Amino acid sequence: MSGLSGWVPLWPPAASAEAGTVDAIVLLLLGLSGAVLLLVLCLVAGFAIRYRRGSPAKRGALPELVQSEVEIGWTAATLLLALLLFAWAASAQLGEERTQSDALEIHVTARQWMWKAQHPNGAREINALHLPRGEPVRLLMTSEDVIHSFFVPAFRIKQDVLPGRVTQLRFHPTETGEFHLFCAEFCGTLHARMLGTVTVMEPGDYARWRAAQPEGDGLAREGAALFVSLGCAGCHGAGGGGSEVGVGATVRAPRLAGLYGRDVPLADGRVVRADEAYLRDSILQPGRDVAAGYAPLMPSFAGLLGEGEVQRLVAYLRERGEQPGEGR
Amino acid sequence: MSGDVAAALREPWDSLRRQREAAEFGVWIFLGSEALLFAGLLLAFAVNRTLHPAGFAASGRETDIVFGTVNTLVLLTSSLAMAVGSEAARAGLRRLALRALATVLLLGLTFLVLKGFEWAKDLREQLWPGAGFRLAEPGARLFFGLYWTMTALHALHLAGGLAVVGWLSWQGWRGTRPLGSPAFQVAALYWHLVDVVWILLYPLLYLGGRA
Amino acid sequence: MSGITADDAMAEAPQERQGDSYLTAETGLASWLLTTDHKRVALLYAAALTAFFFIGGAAAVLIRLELFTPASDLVSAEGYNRLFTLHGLVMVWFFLVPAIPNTLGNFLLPLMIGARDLAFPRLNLFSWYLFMGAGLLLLAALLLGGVDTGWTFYTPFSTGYAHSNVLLAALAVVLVGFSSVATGVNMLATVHLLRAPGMGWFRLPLLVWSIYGTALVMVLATPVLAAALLLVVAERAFGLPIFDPRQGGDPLLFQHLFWFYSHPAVYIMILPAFGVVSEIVPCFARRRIFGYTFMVYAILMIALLGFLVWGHHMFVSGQSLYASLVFSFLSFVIAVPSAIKVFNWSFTLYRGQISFQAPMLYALGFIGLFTLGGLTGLVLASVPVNRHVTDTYYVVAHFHFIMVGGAVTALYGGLHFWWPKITGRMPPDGWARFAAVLMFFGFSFTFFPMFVMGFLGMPRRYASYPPEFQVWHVLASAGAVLLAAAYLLPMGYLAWSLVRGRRAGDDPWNATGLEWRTASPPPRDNFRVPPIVEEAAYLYHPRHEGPRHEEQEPHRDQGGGT
Amino acid sequence: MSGGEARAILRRGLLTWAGLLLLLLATLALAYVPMGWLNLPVGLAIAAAKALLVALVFMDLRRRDLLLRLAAGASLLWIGFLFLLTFADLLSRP
Repeated sequence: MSGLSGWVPLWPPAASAEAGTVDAIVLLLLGLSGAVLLLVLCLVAGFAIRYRRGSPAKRGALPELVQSEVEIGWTAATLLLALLLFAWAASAQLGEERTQSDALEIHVTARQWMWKAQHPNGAREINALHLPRGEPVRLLMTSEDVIHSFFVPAFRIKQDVLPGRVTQLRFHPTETGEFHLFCAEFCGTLHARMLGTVTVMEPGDYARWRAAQPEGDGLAREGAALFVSLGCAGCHGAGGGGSEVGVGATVRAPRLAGLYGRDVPLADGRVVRADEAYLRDSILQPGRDVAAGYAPLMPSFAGLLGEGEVQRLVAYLRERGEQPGEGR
Repeated sequence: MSGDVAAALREPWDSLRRQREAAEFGVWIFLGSEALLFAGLLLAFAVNRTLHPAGFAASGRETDIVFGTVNTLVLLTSSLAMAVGSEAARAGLRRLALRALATVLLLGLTFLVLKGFEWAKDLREQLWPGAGFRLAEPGARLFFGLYWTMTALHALHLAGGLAVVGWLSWQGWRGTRPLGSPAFQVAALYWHLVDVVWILLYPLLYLGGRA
Repeated sequence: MSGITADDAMAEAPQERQGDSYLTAETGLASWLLTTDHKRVALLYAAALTAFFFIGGAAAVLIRLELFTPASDLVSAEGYNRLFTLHGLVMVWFFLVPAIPNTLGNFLLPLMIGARDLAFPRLNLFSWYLFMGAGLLLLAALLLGGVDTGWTFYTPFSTGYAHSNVLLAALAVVLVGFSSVATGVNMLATVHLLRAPGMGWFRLPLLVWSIYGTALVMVLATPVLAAALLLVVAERAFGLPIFDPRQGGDPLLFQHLFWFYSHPAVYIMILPAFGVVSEIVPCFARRRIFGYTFMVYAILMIALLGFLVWGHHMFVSGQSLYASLVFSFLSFVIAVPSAIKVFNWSFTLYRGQISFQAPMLYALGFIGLFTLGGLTGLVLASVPVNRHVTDTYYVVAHFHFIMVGGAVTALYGGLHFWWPKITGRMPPDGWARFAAVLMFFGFSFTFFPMFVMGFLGMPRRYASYPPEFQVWHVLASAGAVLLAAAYLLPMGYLAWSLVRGRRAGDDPWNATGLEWRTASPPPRDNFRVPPIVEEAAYLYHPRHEGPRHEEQEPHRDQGGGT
Repeated sequence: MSGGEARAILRRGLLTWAGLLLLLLATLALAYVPMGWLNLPVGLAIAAAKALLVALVFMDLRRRDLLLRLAAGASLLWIGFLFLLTFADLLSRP
């Protein structure tokens, strides 16, 4: 439903697939609420006028029908209606969760009072986000200080951005144009000025725009440089190939090539899937999930690395994951 | 005895039995709210322990088990003394009641003194989760953040209980408050709650990670 | 000031003073500041609450003035954050939570169940002193520069990044929490142990039931808020890491602890309002309440389910999808008891003899505004739509419709309904009706535009906003002027009625409750002769006949002195 | 007469106290027995037993009517709500 953007907009523009489902539910709820409100107002106003003091209407006892049977009836009806509404809303939400995994991944970092976005090819943006129309998008978001919230009204989406954790947001832009980006969780003095614009372009324009961006190294390539400069290679081997005892490394450290997506047996018997969160935690809190058969010797990098650097290392390790085995 | 009852009777009650019933009902509801206060802290403990099992196990080994166990013993004994004192007061056994209440005060102070020494020892061993914190495991700082908060709040509640019991026994001894007054049962129930909270804190703070 | 309407057929013989009323029984400041009379403590609370209502209201007026223009020009961004935090803190804890339970509840509970006083009179006064102590702490925080964390104190902002008097404000809220626990304990013990002979559980008036449900929620929810804020104090004042994400803390832990209290808190605010409306509607419709037992179980279900739905405040906060769906389901289920109550009020009007004095207008206004407020809650309970509307002005409109459109309207209605019993004077009905209608339209005019603006995407707690939202803000600010007038007007004519108002008899509205069986204002010990209860509540007409127009006599009072 | 009553009070108290000591020794000993994840539940179970003993005897709940026992136990149900739904979120996070 396009926005009634005449003189005064009464409905926000619908620029994403999610907007369709949300608007459908809202219209249903609007209709139902309007009906119930009308029913109550008619009952109250009707009875108030008809049975005002001194009016000739017939009083007498309440007819047997209107005793507790009616009460039980509408209670059950209200309960049923509530359950139906829940079922629809829940199924709509579950439907959105099952989107396909090959979405365009963009890393978003929020910090007190600005948004930073980084595209897979390294293009960086401040308080702005360019997206191609028609392609699903997955935002991997984290915060450098307090809780913020990524909110684009036109897409009907909002997701808090937490410090110390990666939160995800999937959506599917369907309309081109420029849309507001707000921070929706109170985050301090300039919370009201932590704004941005999301620009949705035709895929062709997007590709040209991205190519025109200063060719910052891809996240993964920058990650590889960091992997060496920070000394990770010293223990985990140059390509993350890991080091068996005595192969040019003073310390035994687990193989990292092909790690992403695999299940990792831990020292305390648990088995954990090596996803982004696991890679992040192992860098910042190595003592937490120690791989089975290894001593917890890795120093923690918490406080030494910014969020950006952690994201690059994680991107690098994920890329090593996609070509299993041939790393050194 | 009837002069005693009349002195203990308060507005708007007509019978002392009914007033005592209301006093106990009221204090039990208050103890329920105190339980929820400590439940809030225990939820923080449980959530952080689930997020950092290794850190909490390592920290559990750092707390001083001797102090913890002795303090539990002291508090259990004070609970015994309080129960005896409260029942003796209700039965009008003046000498037993006053001696039992004195024991409660003594044991309560002992607990606080031992707690003081324990805290001093913890500080010397750099267990305050600030700059010079000794342990490196993640989550250890959270364990000790909660360790200091929970033991401090418990000690505060215990000190409050000591003040109330002290004031009541002073009045009982001077005779300005009749022994039949429900206040003795109310103070006893509050004291037992402080003991029960410690009974729950003991395994969480001292026994974790010992195996 | 005509005020006197034609249909006051009652004779106006001045009541001779048998014994002194509680107002004149003892005089002097000490008799007020050291009183253990539940009626006087109620008036002490009423005075304190009115003061805080003005402080919170002033903050609201400044907020609405600031939002008149898109730019943040009246106050700085920092100043605006402190304004809405002050508005939230004062209005939630220092006005709405104690508003009905500690004034009307304190005054009426013993009277309605035939008791001389509350179970613990001195605890009642102590709770008022706790409340005043907390109020002073909050004023100190305000004078020292205010707080800028929002009334929600979210971490890690409140513990690590806020540079304002968070400690003072948190301690003030913990202290006022103890005052509300003390009130809860007092009310529960009174209802259980001090009911007059014959006053069975299912003869209790619904205001007593709603105060009972509120007391349960107060006692069981408030301590968890105290725990959450004490942990914030521990982390901020002593540097003990509990919520700090940089040291492994969970950013959602505080929100779980906070909302475990704060959602039941909104039921603390609305349940007493249900009770007041359930007293007013039958009296002015001259009909028995429709489905009394359903209304009682609805109150208890709301008090219980209120503790299971807090997660619907955290759908977008990073909470797991599974938990969000569980909370969403429970939030839909809790809509049912509220729906029962609204339908029952509506059907109480069926075949009644309805007269429209001021209390009835407030009650009917409540039913309309609360129904709209409740229905907009369904939108917020469904996860996908919540993702769009949470943290926007849609939510601001939703909770103001329930708390201000509901609870404050019912407070004013209750104040007018029991004003004769509290002060012995009748409120001037003409002015009172005008104030009720003015409040209804002033309120709707202020807060309905916020629904539209919120759905358009206007975020909460913004001092400056994109220009396209300005038209809605201007509408809301204009409405706020009307609303402010509607709140101030009753204070004027009610004060006037203290001196020049018509004297009220024992039972000016011909109601059936026990509180109308004693003098207005009642003597120090409430009843000259302890009442025996013979009837159920609300017997406004014989079982098998409707209320006849002229005589209001066939109604049977709940009981009286032998 | 009062001597006998005093002795009865002391005897019942000391008996319960002895029970509590036994439980304390048990939980202390069991803490050093490596049982993996079982250590915490066992420790809490023993603590619950001690708390129940204190509540029934020292706090005299065993001689009270149903209303007071409900008032005493009610808060446990609400603590259950708090833990249950918070862990519903914590344990099912991605």
